[in-house]
This record gives sequence, C-alpha cells and structure tokens, in this order.
Amino acid sequence: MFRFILHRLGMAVPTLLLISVMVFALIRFIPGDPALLMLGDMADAQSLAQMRSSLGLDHSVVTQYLIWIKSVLSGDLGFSISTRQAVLPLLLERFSVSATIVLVAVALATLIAVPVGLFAAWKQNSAMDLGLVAGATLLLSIPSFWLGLLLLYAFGIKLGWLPVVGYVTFADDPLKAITYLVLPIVTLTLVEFGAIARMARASTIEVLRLDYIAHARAKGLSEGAVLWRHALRNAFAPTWTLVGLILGNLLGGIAVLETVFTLPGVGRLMVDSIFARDYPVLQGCLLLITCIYVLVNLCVDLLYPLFDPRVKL
Amino acid sequence: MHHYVKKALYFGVPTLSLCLAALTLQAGEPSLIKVGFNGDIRSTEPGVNRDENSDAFIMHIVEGLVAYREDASVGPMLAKDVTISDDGLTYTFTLREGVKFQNGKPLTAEDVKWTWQHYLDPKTQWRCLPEFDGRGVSKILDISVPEPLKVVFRIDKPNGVLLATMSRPDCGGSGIVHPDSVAADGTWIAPIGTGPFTLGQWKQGQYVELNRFKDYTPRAEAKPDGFTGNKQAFVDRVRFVVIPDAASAKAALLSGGVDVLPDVTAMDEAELKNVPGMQVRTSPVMTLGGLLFQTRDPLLGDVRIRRAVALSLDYSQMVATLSNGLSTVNNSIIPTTSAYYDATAHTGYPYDLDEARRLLKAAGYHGQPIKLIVNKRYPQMFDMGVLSQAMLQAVGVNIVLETLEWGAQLERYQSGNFQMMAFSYSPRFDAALSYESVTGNKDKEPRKVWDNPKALVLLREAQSESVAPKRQALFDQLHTLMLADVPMVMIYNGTSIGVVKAGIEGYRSWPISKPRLWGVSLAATSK
Amino acid sequence: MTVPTALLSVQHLKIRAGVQGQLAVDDLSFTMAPGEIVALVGESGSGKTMAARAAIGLLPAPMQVCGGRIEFKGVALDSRDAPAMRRVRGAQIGMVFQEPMVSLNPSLTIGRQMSEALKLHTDLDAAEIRRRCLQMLQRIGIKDAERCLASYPHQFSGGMRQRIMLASVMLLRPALLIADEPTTALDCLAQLDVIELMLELTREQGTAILFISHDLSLVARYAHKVVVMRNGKAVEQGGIQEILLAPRADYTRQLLEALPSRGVLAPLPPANGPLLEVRGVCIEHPGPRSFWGKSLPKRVVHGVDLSIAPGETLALVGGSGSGKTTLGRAVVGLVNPCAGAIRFKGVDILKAANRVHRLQCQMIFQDPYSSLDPRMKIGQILAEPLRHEPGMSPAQRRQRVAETLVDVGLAEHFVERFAHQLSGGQRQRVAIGRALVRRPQLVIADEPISALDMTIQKQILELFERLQKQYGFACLFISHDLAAVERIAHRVAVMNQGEVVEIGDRDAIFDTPQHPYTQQLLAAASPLERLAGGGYRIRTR
Amino acid sequence: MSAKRTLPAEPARSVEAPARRAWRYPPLNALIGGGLLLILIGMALLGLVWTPYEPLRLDLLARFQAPSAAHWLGTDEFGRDALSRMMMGARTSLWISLLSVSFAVVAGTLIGMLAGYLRGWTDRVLMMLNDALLAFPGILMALGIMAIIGASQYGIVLALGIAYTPSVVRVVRGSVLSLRELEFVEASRVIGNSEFYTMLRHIAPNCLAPLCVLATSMFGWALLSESALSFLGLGVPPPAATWGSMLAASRPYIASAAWLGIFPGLFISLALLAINLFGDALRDRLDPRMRK
Repeated sequence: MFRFILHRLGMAVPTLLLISVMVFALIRFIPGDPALLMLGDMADAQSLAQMRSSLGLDHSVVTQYLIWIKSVLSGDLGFSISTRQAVLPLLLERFSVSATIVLVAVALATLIAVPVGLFAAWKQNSAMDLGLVAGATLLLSIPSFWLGLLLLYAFGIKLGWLPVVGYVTFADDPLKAITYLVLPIVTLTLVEFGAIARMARASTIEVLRLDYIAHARAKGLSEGAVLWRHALRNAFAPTWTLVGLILGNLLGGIAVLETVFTLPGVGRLMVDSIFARDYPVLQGCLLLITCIYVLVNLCVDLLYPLFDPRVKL
Repeated sequence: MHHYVKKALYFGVPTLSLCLAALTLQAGEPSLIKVGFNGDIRSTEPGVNRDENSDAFIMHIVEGLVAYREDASVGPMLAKDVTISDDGLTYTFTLREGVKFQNGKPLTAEDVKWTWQHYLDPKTQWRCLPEFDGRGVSKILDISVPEPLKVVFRIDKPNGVLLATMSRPDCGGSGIVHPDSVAADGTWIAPIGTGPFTLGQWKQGQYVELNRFKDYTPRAEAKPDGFTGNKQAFVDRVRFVVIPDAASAKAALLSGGVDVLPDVTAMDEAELKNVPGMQVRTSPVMTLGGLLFQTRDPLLGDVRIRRAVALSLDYSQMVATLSNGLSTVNNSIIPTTSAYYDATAHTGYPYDLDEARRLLKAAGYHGQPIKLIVNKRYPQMFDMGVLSQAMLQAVGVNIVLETLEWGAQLERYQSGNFQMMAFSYSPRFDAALSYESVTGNKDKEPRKVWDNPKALVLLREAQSESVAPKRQALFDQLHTLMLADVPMVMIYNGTSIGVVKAGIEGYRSWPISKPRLWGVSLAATSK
Repeated sequence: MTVPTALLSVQHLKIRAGVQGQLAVDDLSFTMAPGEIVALVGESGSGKTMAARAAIGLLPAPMQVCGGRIEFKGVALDSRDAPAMRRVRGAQIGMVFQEPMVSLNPSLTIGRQMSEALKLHTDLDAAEIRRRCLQMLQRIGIKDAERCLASYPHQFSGGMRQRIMLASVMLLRPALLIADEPTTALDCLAQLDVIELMLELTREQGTAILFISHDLSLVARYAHKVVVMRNGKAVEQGGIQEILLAPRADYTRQLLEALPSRGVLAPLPPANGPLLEVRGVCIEHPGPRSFWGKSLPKRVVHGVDLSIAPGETLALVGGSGSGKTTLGRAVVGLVNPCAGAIRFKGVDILKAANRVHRLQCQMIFQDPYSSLDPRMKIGQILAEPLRHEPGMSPAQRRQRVAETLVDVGLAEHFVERFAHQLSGGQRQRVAIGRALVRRPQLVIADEPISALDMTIQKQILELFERLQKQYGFACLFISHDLAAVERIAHRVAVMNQGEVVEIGDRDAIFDTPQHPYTQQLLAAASPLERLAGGGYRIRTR
Repeated sequence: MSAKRTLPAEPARSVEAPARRAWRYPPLNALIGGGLLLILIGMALLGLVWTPYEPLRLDLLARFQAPSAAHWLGTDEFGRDALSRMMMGARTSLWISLLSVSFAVVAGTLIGMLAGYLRGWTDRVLMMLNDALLAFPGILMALGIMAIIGASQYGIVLALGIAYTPSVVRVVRGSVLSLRELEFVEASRVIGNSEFYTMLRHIAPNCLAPLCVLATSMFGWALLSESALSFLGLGVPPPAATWGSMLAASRPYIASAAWLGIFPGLFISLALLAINLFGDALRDRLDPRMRK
C-alpha cells in the first residue's frame, strides 16, 4: 500500500513540474506585466524599469523560475504583487471557501444520487425509471451559473430569505456564514446530482445482469438485501471513479459559481490574479490546484479496492 | 489591545499622555469611522512603494511644504508663504511657527532639508525623483537654510509645475518626515509626519488604522481646503477595511460593516441613492475619458477622417448614458474642475453629421474597417466604445470593436499599436501635466497621441511658465490647436461618487478624489 | 406408505417474452422423483434454461409464465407470491450457474457469501454456521479452509469457484438442485472433478438434480431420465438407456449422430520431407510492465519438436494453459518464439525475408463473434487476403471470392451482409473461407468448433474434411475436444504445461495411451460409442 | 489477454434470424433530442437570413424593456432586441462548439492512435503530457491562447479544442488498446496486412462508436464552457453575442431586468438537454449489446 502511494506521488512529480513550467511560460507570454498594470497610463520608461526591478521581473524568465522553485521548495510561495499578502495563507483561506462548498455539495449529491440510481435500475424501463432518468438528464443540462442566478433571483431578491451578495467567514459569525453558503451548495448539488445518478443507474443495470445477483436471489434473499448487499457495492466502483473525477475538477475552483455568488473562492482568486498579472499568486494557485487534482485521484484509487477487491494496490 | 499599546510606545508618545487625551474626550469608547478600501496599502513610506490607496492613507500622516487646494490649485501647507524669484530659479519657503512632529519634536528648516535630501537620494527610489533631478522639466541644484525657519530651493531652469509636482499625492505630497522615521542604515521604519493622524495598527490584508494626533497644530483657516487648510481631526480612530470585490463592499456598507465608501460605480450609486440613511457625495474628477487615434495609422493619418469622427458623436447623449447624468461634456484636455478651465476650453466639437459625411467623402473613405479597442474590465470604456460604434455607423464609419483583456489593451497603448482606442487617463492635477500625458515625441514615447511640434513647444513653455495668466494663454492656444489637430477626442471627466452613512458629517468628495478623514465627525447619537 | 408424490412436476408449462412475444417454452411437462437426476438437453435457444429458471421462479425481466403450473412437493409454486417463493428458494431448491467468473459476488468474501443463506433460513448461531462452512469446504477438498473463508472469489480458479458455489448451495441440504450447465465453461479435466463432486454431495443428501446441458454425451453417464428439447418443445423424454439404444424422435437421433466418432481417413499423399518442421521452439509471455521496465517473463512453451507432412492433419491436444494455442500462433507469426526454429518446406519462416512463405500458413480462429470485423461486409472480408496475391486482376479476385463462398456452403447474397447478421455457424464458415481463399498449404485451426452447438459442429467438421480432400492442405488442429480430434486427425500430439508429452498415430493414442496425462484426458472425454446396430452405449475403459 | 472463450450463454431467442424489433419504434430520447436540436439549428440558420430587428442596432430610448409584443424577449442594457441577439447568438454558440469539438476529435484521434499504436516510450510520454494537460486549468489556457492570437471566435475554438483533446486521446487510446487484442485484428496480421494497414482498416473504424458518443457529450461541454468563459469576461468579444455572453451581461441587472438572464440560460439548457438525449440515443444505437 505504502509503496503504491510513493509510486503514485513519484509519478505525479514530473506532471507537477511540467505544469509549473507551462504556467510560468504562458503567463509571461500574455501581453502586459504587473508593473505596467500597476502604473497604468502613467507608465513612463523610468518608472516602469524601476518597478520591474523592484518586483524582480528584470531577470530572465529562467532565473525567475529557478528563484521561484527554490522558494517553493522551502515552503515560501512569496508575496502577492498587488495586495502584498503572503500567498500561502491567502490560498489556504480562499481554498477553504471553495472546498467547503464543493465537498458538501458533492457528498450530498452522491448520497442522494446513488440510491436513486439503484432504485431506477431496479425498476428499469418502468415509468418511475423513465421519470428519474429524464429528471437527471434535465438537471445535467442546466448550466450551474444559470441555475445559480435563478435561485439567487428567487430566494435572494424576490423572497429575500438569503443574502444576495457578500460573504462572511465562519470565524466572524458561523450562523450568518451558513446563510451565504446555502444557495451555492444547493446549486452545485443539483447540477452534480444528474451526472452521478445517471452513472449509478448505468452501472447498477450492468451489475444486475450478472449471475451472482441471480445467485443471491436463488439463496432466497429479499430484493432489498440483493440490491443493498450485493448490487450496491459492485455498482458503486465506477460511480466512485466519476465522483473522484468531479471532485478533482471542482476543487480547482468553481470560478463561475463564485462569480455569481461573489464568494472569495480559489477559482475567483485565480481569475483575478490572471487579470492583475499577479504572478506569485497565480503560480501558487496552479500549484495548489494541480496538487489537489493529484491527491484526489490518489485517494480515489486508494479507496477503490473497498468496492472492488480484484484491484490490488 | 496588547499589540496596539506596544506600537504606541514604539513611537515614543508617552502612554500617560495618550490615556490623558482619551479622558478629555467625552466619556465612552473612542469614536471610530470605518472606510472601505478596494485593496490593502502597499507600505507606509510616502512616494516609494505605493498605489492609489497608499497615497490616500499617507496624506493623513505627512504634510508637504505646499499642497493642492479644493480646486486643485496649489497653496501653502507647512510653509507660511512661498516667494519665487523673477528669473523663476529660486524658491523661498518660510515655515509656520509652532508646528510639531508626531513625536513631539518641533518642525525646523533642517528637518525639511534632511527630508528633501532623503527624497533626492537615488537609494530611496522616490517615485518623483525623475521630476527633480533634470530628467524632467528642471533640476534642483541645491537646498539651503539661511535662517532657522526659511528654506531656499535653487533650480537650473524655470519650472511652472514645480509646486504642482511637489504636491502630487503619488509623490507622497513630498511630505516632510522627522529623521527618526528612518533607521541608521537608511531603511524605512515608520512615518513620523506633522499630519492630523498617526499610524495605527496594520493587519496585513484586513485593515489599517489611523489614530488622532492630539498635539496637531492646524493652519489658521477655518475649514479644510483640499490637502491644506484646517485639517483638525474630530475622530479618535479611522480604520481602512480591505474589501476587494465591489459588490461585497456595497453589501458591507448596507450591513454596517463600513461607514464610508469613497468610490462606487455609477450603477451602485443609482441603487444606493434611494436607500434611507445613505448620503451620496459626488464631485467631478480629473480623469480624462475619450477616444484615442493613432495619427501614424495610414487611414487615421488623414485629419479629415479624425475630424469627421469628432463631429459625428452626440456627446451630450453619450455622457448622459455613460455617467447616469452625473458628468458634463468636456472636449478639452483641461479638466472642468481645473482652475485653467475657461471659456475657450469650454468650446468643443459641434454635432454636425453632414459636415462629417462631406469630410469623409473628401478624404476618400469608403467604409474601410477601423479597429476600436475596448475592454470589459472598466465598464465606462466598454460602453464608450459601443456607443461610439453605433453613432459612427450613422455616418457610414465602419467601426470594428476589438475587446481585449485590460492588460493586453495597456500593452497596446504603451506601444502605440492601435488604430482607435476607448481609454481613460488617471487624474493629473495640473493642466500642463494633463497635456503632458497626451503630448510627446512618438519615437521616444509611443504611448503619446499628439506629436505636433508646435504643441510640444507650447507645452514646454507652459511647464516652465509659473505666472498663471501667461499659462492660461498657452493652454488656450494648446486647446484650439488640439481641436484642429484632433489627435484624440476628449469626451468627459469622470465623477467620484462617495457614499456615507447618515450620522457622519463633514465628509466631501473632491476633484482629486482621495478620501479625507480630517474635518469629519461622528454625530454623538449614532454609533 | 403413501404413494411418493413427485418432488417436482411441471405440467403444460408455457413461457413467453412479454405479452405477445414468441413462446420460449411451449407446453412442457415432466416430473421428477426425490433423488432422481433428470437432464434437460437441447441446443442454444431450445428453452431449457428458461424452464429451469421458471422452476425456481427467477425468470429474467421480459419473460413470464403464461400457462401450465409447476408443483414442488405437491404444492403449486406461484412466482407472484414472493414470501412463499423466498422460503422455498435456497432452503428447498438450490441453483448452480454456468459462468464461474461472475457466479460469486467479487466484492464479498467467500465466508460471508456461504453463511448468508444459512443465516437467512436457519436460526443457527454464528459459530455453528462457521463450523458448518469450514466442514463443507474441507469436504470439497479446500486445503486451508480458514484462509478461504476470508479471501475473495477472484483468488480462485474457475473450477475451484464452481466447487465453492456447490458447497454453499448444498450447505442447506436442498431437496432439488438445479444445475444450469455448471461445467460448460471449464476445461475437460476440471469438468470431470466438478460433476463427480456434485454427484457425491447430492447422493449423500438424497437431493434430486435438474441438469441443464447441451452435451448429450456428458449427461448420458449420470442422468436417470432425459428430456430432449427443441425450440421450446419436448421432442422426447424417457430413461437414458432407451434414448441411447432406440431414440424415437429424429432430432434426438440427429443429436446422437452429431457426436463425432472415429472415421476412416484418406491415405496421405507421398511426400519427400515434412511440410512444416518445428525444432526446439520455446516461447515466453512478457510479465506485467511496471514503471521501471519489464518484470521477469513467464516461459509458456519449452522446447517443442514436431513436424507436419503435406495434406496431413496433426491434432494438438491438452488442457487450458498447456501452451497449444501459443504454439499455433507462433507458426503464423503472431508470437515470436525466444528460441528454436520453424521451417516451412525447409525455409525458416521466422525471418521477415521469408514472409511470402509464411503467408502459405493461414489460421482459423476460435470465437466466431470476434474473429470477423463488425464493420466489413462478408465479401470484403473474403477479398482482403487476396491483396497480397501477386498478379490477380480484380475480376479474378471477385471470381475467387464467389468460388470460396460456394466452397464453404454460403449463398451468393451473403457477400453484402455484415457479420452481426450471421449465425455462429455461418460466421465460422466465413472464417474458414478467409483462411482458404489464398489456397494455403497449411491451415492452423485453433479450436474452430468448440464455440458452436453440437449439430453445427458436425456440419463444420464435415465441411472442413471435404475442403481438405479438395485442396489437399495440411492442418494443425488445436482442440481440447478429443471426440472431434478422434474423427479427423491422422496423428495426435498431447501437450501439458508447455511440453509435448506424447505424440503418435490417432489409433495408437486413442487405443493405447502411454503417458498418464493422456490417459487422464481420455478418461474425461465423452464415453459414447456407436454400436453396430445404430444405438450407442457408454464405452467402458 | 486473448478473450478466454466460454460457450455463449443462451443468446437471443433465435440466432438464425436477427430480430427486427430494434427499429420498429426509435426510442423516445432520440425523438425529443433530435427534434430540439433541429429547432435550435433552424433558429440559428434563420438568424443568418432574417431577425426581427438588426441585432446590433442600439436604441438608447428603449433600454430595459420587458418582453412585449414589439420585442418578444424584451431589450437589453443598450436597447438591442434580445430575440434577434438570441438568434445571432445561437449561430455563434453552436458554431464555436462544433468547431472546437471537431478540433478536439481530430487532434485527439491522431494522438490517441499514435499512443495506442506505438506504445512503449512514446505512449508513456504522450500519456504524461496528456495528464498534465488534463490537470491544467482551462481558464488560463483560454486566456493564454486568446491573448496570443487576439480575442476572437477562433481563439476560443482553439482554447476549448486544446482543453478537450486529452479526453479524446484517452478514449481513442483505450479503444485502440482493447481492439488490438481482438481476434479479427490478429486475423488481419495473419493474412499479411502491415501493422499500419491493420490500424487504418480495422481499428480506426471500430473506434468510431465510442468517439461519437464522446463527441456529442463534448458538444454539450463546449457550449457550457463558452458560456462560462463569457461569464469571466473572456468569451467571444462583444458586440458579437453568444448565449453565454448575454447571460453574463445580464448578471448586474438581475434585480431590475431578470428576463435578460432567463431566456439565454433557458436556451443553453434546452440545447444541452437536446444534446444529452441525442447522445444517449446514439450510444444505445451503437452499443453492440443492443444490436440483437
């Protein structure tokens, strides 16, 4: 088991390095650099040069990259160019916002979707099944930000139950903070529910076709026992991979949803740092997102044998 | 509380006097006003590592010899008066008596000389050094102290904008600081100025505070006048809260998180205007919004086409849409709030479609596409582009909107690589500086739009001339020349919209658009 | 002593798919006495599985009973009354399935699956249940029963898994065991073990067996009574001896004749030297590829020597995993041996230069469903090998394809059809056509008929013999079905664990096997022997 | 791993004559999906020829008008007719999605084939690059590319194309590796075809089925991403309208002019619903098990 983790992390290092190089080069390739952005239209030659040297941008890209890598390895992600904040604490704080919403939403979606998928597969081609599939497909087709806008309009503006804009951290006022999180979580849950339910149904149908289900029935087990004890475990494996895929992508920041609900998430942070050409923050963001992507995939693979013992680590 | 006290001791202000001061005020907690900032300050050193917010903040702590008045003209601040020699090469400042630094020590001419040498020392990397070491209009030859309260500056060439440049907030208003603000090896510690507030607690990324300077010696005037006048503080503490997102800032104001929002968008203003308990403070500012032409572009090189464009824009309707009716049309580079904005500056381009069509035909224009760069980051620039495209279509000018990301547009502006561009310049507080931002030699500075040699000569004169009526004549000539050349079409100056909660009196927006918290008081009733 | 009522009696059973689907089972009636072994025999699509599933009330979704009744111990079984059925299932009627790979739940340990039924139907405590499971596992020959309880199904071979399934079903001492082709998926040796175990267990507990199979010879040795089914109807039923000696229905006779028996072979044409020589060939399978390089390979074929004369049919027999298929693939160049030489008419065809000679050897694959490209028409499939035939004009090619179609007994219009529109037998004919269209001198047939029904197997074997007489090609016939080998092979080579343990003429091998492994193989093969008078009897060794 | 051969469990009713049932009534999802798609494509094509108003014409007096007889879907912040912009938007949105999906399919298939065909080190390197690209956030990619070649429709097509290529590579490589093991591919080698010919003639056509299914779902992703990019201010440059940019532009006015946001979102959802339903029908049609 441990060897497997080491092996996977070992494999992830080249990917991480590759991405950090791609990011480092791409962002510098985009026209406009932080010094120009800060000076705006008052950027005469001398002040530009002075600003660039103070930000360390006058070295060659390669030296800048080496400096950055050296500082990252020593755990220091540097300081944001526009807000002077230390990058690491900023990232973690912003990531906690996105992570809470994504984790709660995906967990909720999975908890509801798997039983629904199981039930739809069991009652395959019945009216109930067609209804559930149609519902799931409908939810799958609604763009998350539009759904967010609608909910915001209905509950925020029209009914006024929930705050329309702004964000309160848990530290300041837990109760109030929750009111800010309700709508984004509901939106994300509904959107992801569709995809997971369809996958759960498809994999359950696949499993119900196999002999060991007939064998279980031949033992005289009730339909419920057959579904929960035999069908669920084997049907959950492919669904679990999909959940892992969804988590990997969403944890990278739900920039669009964060825009709709004005949440200070890591997605929004990345977009803003791109526009402000805030290189340290952007590089920090991407490193964090890629690490999450690798870690989530690793966790998915580590937990996979729980559902399918044939997979040896 | 612990951290706060340590900081106070650090400044050498005896703790005893602090508690004493607190007692003299009416009983109860020290009064506090919370102001919303869209970003944290970059440092506490005037004019070095700074941005818009840092400048506004530091102007509460340090004061320069001279400073901008409400109408952006320059008036004395720490100096009682300023005499300029006939040849315009010597400036003599006589200091006010009885002015004390925030560490209790009296202000002396030696301190002024020490501060200026600190600014002129290249190691300090003062932002405005190029303006005073010869790279700009003139060079400061030497600073001398003939008498205890008199400082004399000698410069190599006459410079009409010397005082205006000294007062620029992005130079920290050339604020005079006490030598103790800097450690032995020259590294900056903290600002010890003569302003109405001292530096308070700074929690990186969250907020930064100012404390009232009890022994502040205000000027004789009754009321504040821009960055000068009577700057007595009526509040114990001011906290600048960092709220990057505009929508969150509006929500914070509504929910009581902050008391003052110095700068909100026109849309927010329309919404907040009718919210009970909100006072809106607007003031035209000196930003220059308009359409830039690249005079070296093969198509737009022809002045007739540029003139036709200028004539086919319905300025009043456009400005009404862009500023929700808050701004007025201004086709001149000189901001409407500037002292030099006179009748000639008021003359603009008539709305004359027939003449425009005639000019286009004469120039042989038959619908070739003209690329107009806009961006979505600043809504006014984008809307200006869309409205111009629609209006120009009426005369057959085929405008193609090219929407770039703001950084990319800045790069194109800096390198002059564009045909047309909707752009807005950040405020310059002296008419000459405004003209200087658009006029210049295109080979050396590709970002400048106007390189008419005659204009350059006029500009040099205006920069060195220090007598107001003479400068006014030069500005009028520059304006009429620009109307003829049409290197760009100035459309309007922006509006600074501040929103203040009820119960806060004395806060005013002004053309320089930096928030000022002296002269602002908290009504006894509301918290 | 009351008249022993029938354990199970099926009266005029009718099953159809959905409301107006075709009848899968049409008016089927038979009875079973306690402890009796009744075999339901028929080819695919005969409805035998549906009938068995109906007995335990587990018909798959679209199918439903629409006529007749099933009585178990005198009580009518009504699949709609779920609780009643559940009390019978597992406790009274047990069922064993065909696919060892998926008949046990891959994500549950053996222990949990075995004890599940006991927990449900009895009120024994956990310790007693565990003791019974361990005892049963030892009974079926599991050495370390403790570890087996905690391990997962995928850690056992196919044969072992069928034995475990049998054990868990027999734990409840059911009165009736329904065995749905329990050993079809196993190779001949494992097949023997599993069936003998099933018989011992059922005889001890007096359990009756409803044995579903498509292989009459396999059933002949054990069943008391046989019901022969075709297209849903029972064409004949009766005691095993009468069926074998005097089959009344001609379909039964057809089934019996489909069993290949030793035929007389055409004499070999004179030849100067062997057509194909295999000298000291060893083949290795690359191990699983880890990140840093290959792990050590597993040797599958160790030093095989054999030769085939022109026109001769050499059979290569052995259990699964004996390396016979790998050797066959080496001859046609699909696998590169790591040592030894393969010479075709004296030319070493392993070298790329001699590719033309290698093309003289063609191959017929085993699985009709995956050996034809689903996206190509039959005409295109047959024409493809001719691409490498020098000097053939398109007209000649079309002519050759038409000729081959006739050779393999397919009508003209099949040229335009796709593979999925053909039956298993028809596809295998196309596969044979593809191999012969270039008139090769050597054909490697890798288990060409084992994926087909018995009657169709007979037709394909006859076709193959006719074509071999007509074109005179030699054949390396790879199979684990000794009956088919006995019919068409001149010589037989027996392989075990990658080595040829015995090689010799067909009659010598079948009558006087020397090597113990060969004897084991022959014992497991089907024992039916055609009698002079037209009937059959079980051959006694 | 050559398929371990077992006798076929009892296949369908009668093997001889394949049942015709599959085609008597096409499944519901194909009907609805196909119908919706036709309507949307029709709307887009109609937009080419005729729109109730000139999509770009401003009418500053008629700003923020609610849906009325004159303007069925109301007017936007510049007084432009929302319905005409929707029709123009339909064309741009669908066109961008189509182009980016085809780019990804072509590029992905080539790389996927290469990786599946050559294997060994090339496969490993390609796959590592592929994973890196998968983990790379699409937003930065989009901005980077658009900044380099200028903000235009084709910038977005390139950005989305590159973002989706890795998933195509994975699917194609997966099917190539599994098809290689099947017997008809080995048969092709035995009859003497070169490896390259076998790849083109046998493996490529059979990769089509999984590819088509992926392409339809990717079409939905592309539509969604284009709208998301517009939301972040990176989408198709105005004044050209896409549904996404109209939805994004409606955000500040959600309180005062909600209809501006409702209709674009509705049309995007309908398009996605149509694509998902059509994709399901396509997968059922191509799934070998379904083919009786």
